[in-house]
Amino acid sequence: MMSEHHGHHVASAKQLWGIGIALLILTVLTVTVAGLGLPSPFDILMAMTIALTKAFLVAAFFMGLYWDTKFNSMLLIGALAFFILMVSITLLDTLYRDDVVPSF
Amino acid sequence: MGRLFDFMLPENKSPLTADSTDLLFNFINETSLVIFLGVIFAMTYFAIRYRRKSEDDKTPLITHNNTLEITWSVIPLLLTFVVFGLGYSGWLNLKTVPNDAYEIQVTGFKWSWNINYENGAQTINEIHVPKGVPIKLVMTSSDVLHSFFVPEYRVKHDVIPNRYTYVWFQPEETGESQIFCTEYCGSSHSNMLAKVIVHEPEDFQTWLDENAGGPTGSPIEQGQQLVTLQGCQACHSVDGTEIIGPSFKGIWNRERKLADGNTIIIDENYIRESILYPGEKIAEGYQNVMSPYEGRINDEEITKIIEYLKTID
Amino acid sequence: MANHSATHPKHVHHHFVDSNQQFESAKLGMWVFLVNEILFFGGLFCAYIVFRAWYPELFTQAALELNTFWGAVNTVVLIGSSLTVAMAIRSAQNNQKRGLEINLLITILLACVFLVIKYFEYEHKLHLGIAPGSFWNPTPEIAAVLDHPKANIFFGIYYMMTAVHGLHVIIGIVLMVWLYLRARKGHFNSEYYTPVEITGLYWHLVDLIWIFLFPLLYLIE
Amino acid sequence: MASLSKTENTAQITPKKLKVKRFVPLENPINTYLTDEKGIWAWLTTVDHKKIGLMYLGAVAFFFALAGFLAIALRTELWTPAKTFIEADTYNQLFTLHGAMMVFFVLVPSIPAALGNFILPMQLGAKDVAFPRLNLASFYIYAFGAIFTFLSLANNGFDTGWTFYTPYSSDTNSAGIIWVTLGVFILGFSSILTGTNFITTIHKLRAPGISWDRLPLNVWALYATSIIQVLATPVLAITILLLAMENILDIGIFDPALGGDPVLYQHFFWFYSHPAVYIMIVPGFGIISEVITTFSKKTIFGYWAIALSSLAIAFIGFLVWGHHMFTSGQSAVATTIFSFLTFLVGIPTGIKIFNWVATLYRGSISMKTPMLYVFIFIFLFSIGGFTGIMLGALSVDIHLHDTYYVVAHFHYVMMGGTLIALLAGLHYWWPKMTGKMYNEPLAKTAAIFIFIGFNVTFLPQFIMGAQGMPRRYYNYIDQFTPFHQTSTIGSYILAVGFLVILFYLVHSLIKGQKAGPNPWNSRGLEWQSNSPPDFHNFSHTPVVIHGPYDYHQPMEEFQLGLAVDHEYGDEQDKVAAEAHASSATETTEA
Ligand code: HEA
Ligand code: HEA
Ligand code: HEC
Ligand code: CUA
Ligand SMILES: [Cu+2]
Repeated sequence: MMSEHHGHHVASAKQLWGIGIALLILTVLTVTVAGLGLPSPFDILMAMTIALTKAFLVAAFFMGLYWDTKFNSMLLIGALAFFILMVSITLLDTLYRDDVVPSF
Repeated sequence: MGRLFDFMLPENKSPLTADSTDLLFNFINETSLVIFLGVIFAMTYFAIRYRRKSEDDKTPLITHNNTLEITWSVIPLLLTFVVFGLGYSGWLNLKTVPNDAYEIQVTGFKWSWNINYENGAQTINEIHVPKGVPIKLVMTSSDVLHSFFVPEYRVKHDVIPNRYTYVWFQPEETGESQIFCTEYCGSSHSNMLAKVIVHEPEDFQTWLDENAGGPTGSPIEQGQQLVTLQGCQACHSVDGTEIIGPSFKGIWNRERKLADGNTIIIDENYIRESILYPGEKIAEGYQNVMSPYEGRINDEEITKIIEYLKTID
Repeated sequence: MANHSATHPKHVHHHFVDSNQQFESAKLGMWVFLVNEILFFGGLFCAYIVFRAWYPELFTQAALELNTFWGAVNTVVLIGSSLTVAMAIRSAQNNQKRGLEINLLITILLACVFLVIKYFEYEHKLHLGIAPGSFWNPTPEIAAVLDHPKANIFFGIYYMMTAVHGLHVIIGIVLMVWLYLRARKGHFNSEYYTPVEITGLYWHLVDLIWIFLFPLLYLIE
Repeated sequence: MASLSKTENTAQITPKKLKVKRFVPLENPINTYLTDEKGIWAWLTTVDHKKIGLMYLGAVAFFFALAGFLAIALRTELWTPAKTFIEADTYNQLFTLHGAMMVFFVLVPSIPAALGNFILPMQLGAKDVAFPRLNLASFYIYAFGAIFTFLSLANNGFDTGWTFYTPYSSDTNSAGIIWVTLGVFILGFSSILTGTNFITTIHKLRAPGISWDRLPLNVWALYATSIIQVLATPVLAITILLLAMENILDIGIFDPALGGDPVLYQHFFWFYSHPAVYIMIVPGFGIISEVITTFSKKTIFGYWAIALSSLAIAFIGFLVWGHHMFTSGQSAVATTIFSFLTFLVGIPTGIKIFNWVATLYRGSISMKTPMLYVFIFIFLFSIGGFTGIMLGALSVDIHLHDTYYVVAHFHYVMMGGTLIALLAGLHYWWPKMTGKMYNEPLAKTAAIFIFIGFNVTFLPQFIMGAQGMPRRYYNYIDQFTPFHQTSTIGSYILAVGFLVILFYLVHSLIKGQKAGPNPWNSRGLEWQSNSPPDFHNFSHTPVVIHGPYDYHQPMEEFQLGLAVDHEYGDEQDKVAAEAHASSATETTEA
């Protein structure tokens, strides 16, 4: 009766192992891709895409967000949003220090 | 001119940089005053008009009113746009240095301002400038953050180690204006004062020529001037009074107890080290607040200072 | 108020209506706490990004001093431990006491392996004089490769990030040991496994952080 | 104004259909949370949110008195332009300690952790916060953080200003700075835990029937505050940690001498500390909303506007931190954007102020002490807010930055805003917390002293600030003497006001009259319990079928539908709960 509730999803062992193996493959992939030495913006883009995919897998399945209330996912996304906000606004300063006065 | 809140502001001695600021200062104050009085009036009026008459008073159910709420959201919003616009344009003006500005180098350090002119002239805590000419100060710090502020010109900027920042102004009358350090920088932050001294352009030129090339005279005389110019006197007296650092009076060949317990005799090497790397040997009973002069002073100058220090007793 | 425990199972605190409310609250609370963890590491990532944007060449250069192989091994180790934690929760949910214990033990073991590898990495760098802050004193060979004037800052950030992360791993180990001891006493079952669940969330977050630290610190070529 | 009287009837529910019984709080409760467990040990280990709230209140009052005492010392020193009675270094340590204590030990925990802890669960009809033990832990963490700060004093102290700007703070070789950064680091966790606890409590522990649109505005305010606490405080923690490492190890991120960037430190610091000013003021807004309805006996005007503006302030508050850095050398783009966004905070704040004033319209206004403080609040906070707008204006801030104008601004918002709101709340809930009344005439006298003293202290600071008087100055030039002296006199008047408060509150504890459950005839849920409440707040789980501001209905009818006469868990209650928890809540599900 408990497991019917959204908070108590029981993941199957197969599922969990599947995710674990996917994460392993992605790790190998990211190391290989890094070894290729892609040109500048693409290497970091690639590495981050893979890292984000891995993060998604962990959050959705290991942490169970996929089966959980939407609110918990919102919290995670919210935290990331504020992190991005913090970084991007700070970059507005640090990247444009030498710039002339903006004209608009 | 002649606005309600002018009494709050100091005299305006550089209209090109100060006017727009003053205008906006008054504008915000006046608009705020109107809204503020409105709020206070309404509040007081209601409090009297609707004071409780009995414990059984009935009150109506008024949950909201869209028209009113939109009004009092949109009007302030529009007002803030105006304020932002005015503030932005005034600030652009403060950032945009006129092309023909006369440049002067300023170095802030604990707790003085060292000023260098194009022809090698140096002053401490006094900026001499000509009247009616735009002046650009290129500023840096040799220790911690300081901030350069002249209220009468409405200009201010932080002074940062390893970086150059600037302010500009154009004084329109001769006389003196106060400079403050407005970024907290330690014990004598509030003594880090200086003056802008505005001359007629001709007088300024004469002054500049007279001081060209920095200190002059015998090595001892030059040493004496250097001690003044480098701001040593903010912390070291020559008459024996204790300020922040040990007095220079009778310093030569004196015994010195160090914070680590050792005792040494003050000689050339110790003085030299004390100037370049004051943190290496700390005199007992003093804080390690002297900033390293490494890179700010050369060997020749140090020698002259030492010659001078020998003579004080 | 005397009779209020009548409808309450033992593990349910008095101020909750039922077990489910308690479980949901604990999980929500943990998620809110994780938000705070993300922002905490966020500060470090922010410093990283700012300096990387300023000195990209420094980062490429300095990352060569980090050992990609061991970094990758540690990634695998942490992913493995995440998997075992997830399995531990599953065991608890299925009333498998033995499975729970074993999975927790493997997790603790993997976490320790992670720390040991990390220790050797640190050791190696300190040996070469690539030390944080005022201990920065690279050997001549290293200094020749790492001739960037701000190399110390890269390693300042590196040490801060990995040390703070390492600290989280240590806290995680302590929590797992505590869980293990409770599991042995049979405190957990399908009706009540909240501590396992929320410690699991914490552990996954530690893994998540590493998932980003690894490419950002080790994989810059 | 005719359109104002437009009414809506949708909120009215006929309680007759319900099988709920009237719950009447006792005039003379025998067993209260105060008598339930006795002895120091029981207090120190209690997990009761009410007791923890009181312990926080005591600690906050203690630190306020201490930091206030330091302020008096500061003002006394500033009586003359040169040395009056203390040395420059002492002065610098005093204002740092004054600022740091007032911010981290007083204002940040004051309303949420002290009053909020007490009131929030009661307003939700819950028995406690979601994590009572965590709540206690957060109190001890707070105490622990305080101890570190005092250790810092024993280790040469610290004189960096409460902002700890690098490289001054990272270069200083006083050991005190390490201790205090550790202290603030630890303190941050206390704040985070409180925030976490509140968010969970508000989501999961609402009594049946408290849907989001029946949440008291105080709860909305605390909710917004908790969000800021959880999102911003960790950044302070990491900043402070980096600062400590910078000081101990010279890792170089913030120190220009080592290649780092001091302006980056300022970004980090203000990313927390600007939102933190809203951590301080938003709970104050909550209190004002509660008090103003009770003492006008009238529904709040614009419930949703007030509730959502708290969230708006919390959100926009994260985007404006750079307005503390207009002269710091940050880039022009950033400066421009920060200035623009800064003004946007004024709009939701204005909405609140206008809505409060509109609530008074056609009310039945009783000028009891809490209400008096509300009026003082609106007066002083508006001045503080408007001068905030002044500081947000780019060109003007260049002139005013780091002068006494800023000092005056933040005292008007922090003391004139938060602290006055705290006093309003303290007087408002005092009967609930202690079961005793305080001396009304004395309370009003004290309020007037504080109002006058406050203005005499801080109005002159606006003028001298605009004239150019920099802050954190031990010596000043002669022309500012009259302003400083007026200000000093004002601070003495303030001190008298607070001493009066101290006197009559203590007196009330010993000899105060019995308050009864609901001396103000409030409709808030917390007032429908005994005073002081019993250990579990309500002897029954209330089922709420009215909003907290339904003053248009007679009290008798109102109470009738408020609570059921049985333990929650009874079948009958569940039926009632489900019937009326229309859009609510997780708690009603089985
Ligand atoms: C409780 C704390 C608190 C609060 C609520 C505020 C509120 C605001 N503050 Fe303040 N501030 C501080 C605490 C606070 N501040 C502190 C501690 C410092 C100094 C830190 C240090 O350096 O030590 C500081 C410094 C500070 C600065 C930096 C000054 C400088 O160092 O140069 C600025 C600049 O923009 C600023 C702006 C604002 C603004 C725009 C608001 C707004 O939120 C105000 C909004 C309110 C209103 C606007 C009034 C009500 C509105 C109406 C009646 C509607 C009509 C409105 C309009 C037409 C606009 N503050
Ligand atoms: C909550 C915030 C808060 C509060 C309430 C106050 C209250 C006061 N502050 Fe402070 N102040 C700050 C926050 C606050 N301050 C901050 C953040 C700074 C910046 C620091 C920095 O630059 O780094 C500052 C700086 C500051 C300065 C500037 C120093 C400088 O730049 O050189 C001055 C100077 O006048 C000052 C004065 C005062 C005065 C006179 C009071 C008075 O209102 C105090 C009145 C209180 C009392 C007199 C206490 C009396 C109590 C009792 C007798 C016991 C009764 C007890 C109970 C009722 C519980 N403060
Ligand atoms: C910020 C204040 C400050 C300034 C400016 C300053 N000093 Fe010092 N100085 C000190 C302090 C404090 C000490 C004692 C602590 C120490 O030994 O570092 C000291 C120590 C010394 C000593 C060692 C004296 C002794 O008796 O042991 C010498 C020599 C000296 N300073 C020379 C100078 C010279 C030359 C200048 C200017 C070029 C200068 N100082 C500028 C603060 C300062
Ligand atoms: Cu230099 Cu303050
Ligand atoms: Cu701010």
